[in-house]
Amino acid sequence: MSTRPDRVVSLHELAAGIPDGSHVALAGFAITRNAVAFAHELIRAGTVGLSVTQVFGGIETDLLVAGGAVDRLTYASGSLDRFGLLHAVNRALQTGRLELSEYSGLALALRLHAGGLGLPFVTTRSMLGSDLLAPLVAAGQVKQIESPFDGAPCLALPPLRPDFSVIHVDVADRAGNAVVDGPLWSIPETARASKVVLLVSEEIVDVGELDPSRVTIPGSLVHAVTHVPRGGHPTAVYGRYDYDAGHLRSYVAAASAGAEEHDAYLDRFVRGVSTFDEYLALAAA
Amino acid sequence: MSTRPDRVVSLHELAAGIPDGSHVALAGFAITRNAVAFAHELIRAGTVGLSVTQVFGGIETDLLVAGGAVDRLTYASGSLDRFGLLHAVNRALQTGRLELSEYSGLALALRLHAGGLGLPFVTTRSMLGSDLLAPLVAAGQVKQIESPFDGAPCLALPPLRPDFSVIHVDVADRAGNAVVDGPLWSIPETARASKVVLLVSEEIVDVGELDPSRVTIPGSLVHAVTHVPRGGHPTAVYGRYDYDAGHLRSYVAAASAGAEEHDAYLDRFVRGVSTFDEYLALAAA
Amino acid sequence: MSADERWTGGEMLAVAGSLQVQDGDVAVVGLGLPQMAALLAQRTHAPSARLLLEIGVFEPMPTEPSAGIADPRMWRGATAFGTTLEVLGVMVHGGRVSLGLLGALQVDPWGSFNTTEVEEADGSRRRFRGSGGGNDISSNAGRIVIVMTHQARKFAETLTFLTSPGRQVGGRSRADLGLPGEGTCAVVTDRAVIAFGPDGAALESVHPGEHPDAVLADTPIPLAVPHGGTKETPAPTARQLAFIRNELDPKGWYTS
Amino acid sequence: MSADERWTGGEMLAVAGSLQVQDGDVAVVGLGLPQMAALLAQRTHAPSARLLLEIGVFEPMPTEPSAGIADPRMWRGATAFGTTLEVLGVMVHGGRVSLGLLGALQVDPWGSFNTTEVEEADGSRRRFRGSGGGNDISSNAGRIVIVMTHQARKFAETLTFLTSPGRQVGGRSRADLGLPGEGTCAVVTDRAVIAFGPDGAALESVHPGEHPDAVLADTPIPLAVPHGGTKETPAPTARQLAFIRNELDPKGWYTS
Repeated sequence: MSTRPDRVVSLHELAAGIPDGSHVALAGFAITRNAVAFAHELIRAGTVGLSVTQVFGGIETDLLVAGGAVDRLTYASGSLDRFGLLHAVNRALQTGRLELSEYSGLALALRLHAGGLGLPFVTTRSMLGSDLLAPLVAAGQVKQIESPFDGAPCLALPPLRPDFSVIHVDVADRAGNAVVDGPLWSIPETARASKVVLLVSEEIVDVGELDPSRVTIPGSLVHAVTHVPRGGHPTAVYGRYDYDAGHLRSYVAAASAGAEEHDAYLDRFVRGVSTFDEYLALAAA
Repeated sequence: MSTRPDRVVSLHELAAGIPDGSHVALAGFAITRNAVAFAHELIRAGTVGLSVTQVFGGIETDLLVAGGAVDRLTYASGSLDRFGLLHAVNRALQTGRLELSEYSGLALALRLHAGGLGLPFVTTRSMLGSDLLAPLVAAGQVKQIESPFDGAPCLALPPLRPDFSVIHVDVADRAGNAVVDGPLWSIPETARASKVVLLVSEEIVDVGELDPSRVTIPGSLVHAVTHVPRGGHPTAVYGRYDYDAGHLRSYVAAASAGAEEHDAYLDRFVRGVSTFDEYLALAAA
Repeated sequence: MSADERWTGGEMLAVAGSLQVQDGDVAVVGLGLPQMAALLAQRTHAPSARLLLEIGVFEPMPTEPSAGIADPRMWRGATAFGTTLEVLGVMVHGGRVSLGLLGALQVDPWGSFNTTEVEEADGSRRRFRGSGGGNDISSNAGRIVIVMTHQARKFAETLTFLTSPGRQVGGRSRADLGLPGEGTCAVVTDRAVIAFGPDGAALESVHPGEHPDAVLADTPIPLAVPHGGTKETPAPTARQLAFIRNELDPKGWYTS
Repeated sequence: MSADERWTGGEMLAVAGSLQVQDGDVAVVGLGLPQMAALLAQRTHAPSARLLLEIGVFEPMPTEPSAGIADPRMWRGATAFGTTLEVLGVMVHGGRVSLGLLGALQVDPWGSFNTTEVEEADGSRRRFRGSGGGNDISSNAGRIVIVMTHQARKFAETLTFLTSPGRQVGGRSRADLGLPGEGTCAVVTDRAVIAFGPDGAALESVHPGEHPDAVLADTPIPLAVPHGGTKETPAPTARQLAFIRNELDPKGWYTS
């Protein structure tokens, strides 16, 4: 009889599989559904030199930048909504420590979409006339072209294929078929574009327990899945838990105070613990 | 307080809103989830001169062609799976009564995708080297280009924006938010591409009764929805009813015997009844 | 800050912003005051206006204040959840959105605006959020309304960063650039409504208690006086204020 | 038709086709005999082969015969349902499919094939299904196996319609055309296995009871004899036949 693969690994194994210098796509959105447990583990692993792509940057990317793991960022925006900005990201951009490729949200989602489908390139009207355009054209990441059909000016963008993506999901089966509840923003495109798809899941079930009509990311695309309940804390996971407003406020207070204060936060909450459960206990204290 | 639109209409109203000569996209697949009730109603309405787009042609398109409603077909393939071919479509193509634009499945789905997103054009490697290419190039529907990034040969295709699409769904709320269970093939792309989206639904519920995570076609895209239980007969609707093998066999027997025999089928099962319920009763007899 | 003590500047801004929403609009809204303005419009004069959020939310009807578009409270009552490609792609880039209601750090004389970074007094740049879907919305929606607090430094002949194109850029019209839609049609602040048209900006109205000259002095871009003169913005009604204070923003996160 | 009365030609075809599936293959399969071959492989030597259907079905494990890929019976056991853009786009065009297992009306010397229309004796054209995803799969998958009954008219120097490119078209290689993947690597019929390589076609094996000369006479395209000679295809095992007769096709829809 045919068999189903078992793709369940530990969080440690999942993070350890990402070499220094990799291109990692993240799929949280501001204060929602960030792969925080993964970001913590990667910081503890001492991984460096990453290129990170995230359409709408959130705390996972800010943590990785604060932890010194990231050399290059590709994004369309980043914030913690009303709680504040991505201070580590912004500081690193202002000091030039972080190299930036900046797009509109749709343009970056389209690059991931093209990466997933193996399209030669994609086209859009977004970004025409804006200051986003010149640096992307200079870097060869965008070409100004005309439609071969009606001659209209438009932009061509090449496919984007990150080495890895890490996505926080609600339920996955052991073969990596995963359900994401609520709004999906660029999650499907991020998964499809990536050469290796890694999932952090609130719940893990056996193959056959999920309704296939509800699967957001088919296991056919997934390489490994790990089980971390509440792994998105302090961000919200729709239908499961709210963001932790108090923790977000103290995070932003530390992050906005300066690099040293931000590092003290990491020393306490990330490097000072060895598992995400320890962090959750500390954060709840 | 803000209000939700009520988009529920009768099948008669839905079909009557489609003028002669319209471009109508259909979204059934061979023997599954065809908008058969709609096709019957359009034949009874005497609508003519349609341009029909359907990625994977099924009985709905074969019926419309047999009924003389269609002048032009854009598709990637058509069949009734093991039950046989689309005999009315094939006969009309062979006699030249039906004008054809023929694509690969992905290429046509990408044209609809681009139509939905308003992309200036889309690109693919599919169809390179095939006989599908020359007539499309001659008709200006495809351009052979090179990637502006790596010079690789590829094809550019313009967006496709049908005037209407008619889609058979499982459950819709009164504002047109609709759930499609099971595989989705090109249903989302067909809906998104169309200027007017019309739904035929097995069930209708009030706004607020659907889980928004389960909605396949957002009501924001939908113009009208009509309630026709078993409206896909004799095709299958996943999780609700099987295809009617006996009816499909008798359909193919009539359709393959010739235009007269096919017309006799329409006289009996379509023109000979005034509602889809009458047809269902007749088919069950 | 408010020139009238019966309401705050934020309340006046939310009310004036809401008046830019027309019944039947399909609107994409950004974080903060734009949310407030859109929700207030929906509860008052524009009940059939429909909202979209770039995170992938269709037609939410939130009933409590939220921390932004990534706060699940903001998605309550949504009829459908989907992807960014559906909202910024199908709805916005596909030409199905009539209104973008957005915040800005800085606006130029043609309604182009900056949400990316500002220049400090010492010449250094301070970075904010970036574009997100803001550029897509301003590039493709039917019309754009900017909602922001009024400070002289937010109006500039040349932007520190042009995140979102307005009615023209560098002397080139939207059509010439390849962009559909009208572009920015109004900047609503806590002091005034500035209308943008093909010929540039005009001081459409000042809020109750404000004098046009004082507003002009704090708005260092060319501002015409519209045909018929600068009007007074309608004062907030008790009903509007009640909605804001009791339902939309009881903690005063955005409008205090 | 079968040269051996212990099994039908369809059964032999399904078995020989199944042997082309490697354990670990990610395979997109077409209607009919390709389905049979793929499912048989999954039940025997290739348990970790995974199937995809262009209708938007991931990894089905059907347990009863079906009327084609649009028959919900064929989707049973699927782990995920999705769209054609996910299967033909992300999986196939995105380079994640190692094998396409497809039917054909007509094959040329380089493994290009026709699923669109055939020419009748009177010169008229008789139309069949068209490409569907067949062109996408043959243009983008790692390798292609064609499964069809053996008739001389199905092998032609020039196709009536080239729906799907093989190893070269009009003297141009796949790479030159811009296509990834190897193209057609085998045509499996109810009489023989014809291997396709960069130099063209070769008569890899004939099925038990067949003589190579008889097969060559009914295969009017250039066919080399492989290094080591034409072999005999392994006979169906009792286990393979039992699977076909008891589970995959008890009514003999495809293999009778």
